[in-house]
Amino acid sequence: QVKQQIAVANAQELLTKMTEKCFKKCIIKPGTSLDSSEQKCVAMCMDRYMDAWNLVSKAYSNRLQRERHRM
Amino acid sequence: QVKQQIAVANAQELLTKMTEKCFKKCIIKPGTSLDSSEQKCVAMCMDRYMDAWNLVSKAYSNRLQRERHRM
Amino acid sequence: QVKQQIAVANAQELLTKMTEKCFKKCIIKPGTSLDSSEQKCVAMCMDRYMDAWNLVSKAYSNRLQRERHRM
Amino acid sequence: YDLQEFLLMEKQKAQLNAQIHEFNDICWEKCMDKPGTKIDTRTETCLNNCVDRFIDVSLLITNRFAQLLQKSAM
Amino acid sequence: YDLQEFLLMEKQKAQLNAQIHEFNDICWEKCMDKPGTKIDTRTETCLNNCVDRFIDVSLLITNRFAQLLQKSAM
Amino acid sequence: YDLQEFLLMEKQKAQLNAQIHEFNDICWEKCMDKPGTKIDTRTETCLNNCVDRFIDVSLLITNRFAQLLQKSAM
Repeated sequence: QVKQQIAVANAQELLTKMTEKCFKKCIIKPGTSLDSSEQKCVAMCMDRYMDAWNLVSKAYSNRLQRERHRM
Repeated sequence: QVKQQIAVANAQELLTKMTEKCFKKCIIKPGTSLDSSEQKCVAMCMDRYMDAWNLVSKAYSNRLQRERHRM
Repeated sequence: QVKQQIAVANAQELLTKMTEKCFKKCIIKPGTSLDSSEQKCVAMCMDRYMDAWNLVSKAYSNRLQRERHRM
Repeated sequence: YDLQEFLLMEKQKAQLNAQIHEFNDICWEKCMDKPGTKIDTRTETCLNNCVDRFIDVSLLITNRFAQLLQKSAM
Repeated sequence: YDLQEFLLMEKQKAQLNAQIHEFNDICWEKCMDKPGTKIDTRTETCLNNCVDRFIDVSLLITNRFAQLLQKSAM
Repeated sequence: YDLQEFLLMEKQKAQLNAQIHEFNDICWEKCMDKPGTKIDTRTETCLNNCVDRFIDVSLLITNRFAQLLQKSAM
């Protein structure tokens, strides 16, 4: 259950960050609705944000391993 | 008393945000005192920030009501 | 021991802020290693950040004293 | 209408206020150029749309994330 | 000079430090262009004024807010 | 492998995740220009280097700070 709580907290933080970053990148001038190009941009931004998260996560764990070897 | 605590917390957060935002907007190059144009700018910025807060608050509660109707 | 905890917390906050600010200022395009000009920039940025901290700290305590005299 | 209910409602009010502060922060940066003697219509429209579009983006992302999770679980 | 007093003073010191970190964050962004081999006079003056003007703005806003509250309560 | 160990490991995982969120925030701003249909090689390289250089800067600053402390204590 602790495990699940952390997974949920992690997903929530990811959703919060993605919403903030992708709103900033994709909604330049807020109109009366999300038009299709804005929707496409948000979907793409979301996929890239998760790609970046995975890359950063791997880069960090690689670095941690290298540091451990050095010690 | 809980009610009052929340009202105080809310006002404090509003004051903190207004100070930060209006300092950034109005004090471009900090001088040896707040000159009258900076003071006027801060007062105006403060009024606009509270206007914006009220507008945003109404827009949000309108949206919450619309979402509730849809469910 | 409380005293020490605060000193540690203060140093930790300082290190976190310096890392963030000096990374932003000195690492414009992250390369395959920290080159010598980036290292020099980080060291200089760090010294200036601590200088600024001391100046800001003195300016704040001066102001607090002036305010106390006025009351 | 008892104490627990009252505390729950006050807690929700606090969360609502925190949410409004966050929206106002984001939409102020998005919509407010130079504060003038009053909020002009363009800024007012922008603030209203900003709140609604931010919620749209948040819903879009949350729903799409749930779909991706479901697909990867199959 | 007992334990409670000591703890209170340490708490105040912690708050003071938090405040200095916040001021330094804001004024660093406002005043520091490119960090050089030492802080030049212009930057030093800017940092000093930045702290004082930020406090001025904070006092101005707090006092004006109190006045508005009082007026609306009458 | 008991409960305490389990809780400790979960706590470390949570801290690791918080750290990744922070790195991703900083490196997204540094490396991502316009999100496209996939992450191009330049952005991928930038993200990898960004994490490593951020850690380098953090280590450099921490070690130099420790040295300064030691010198001033002598």
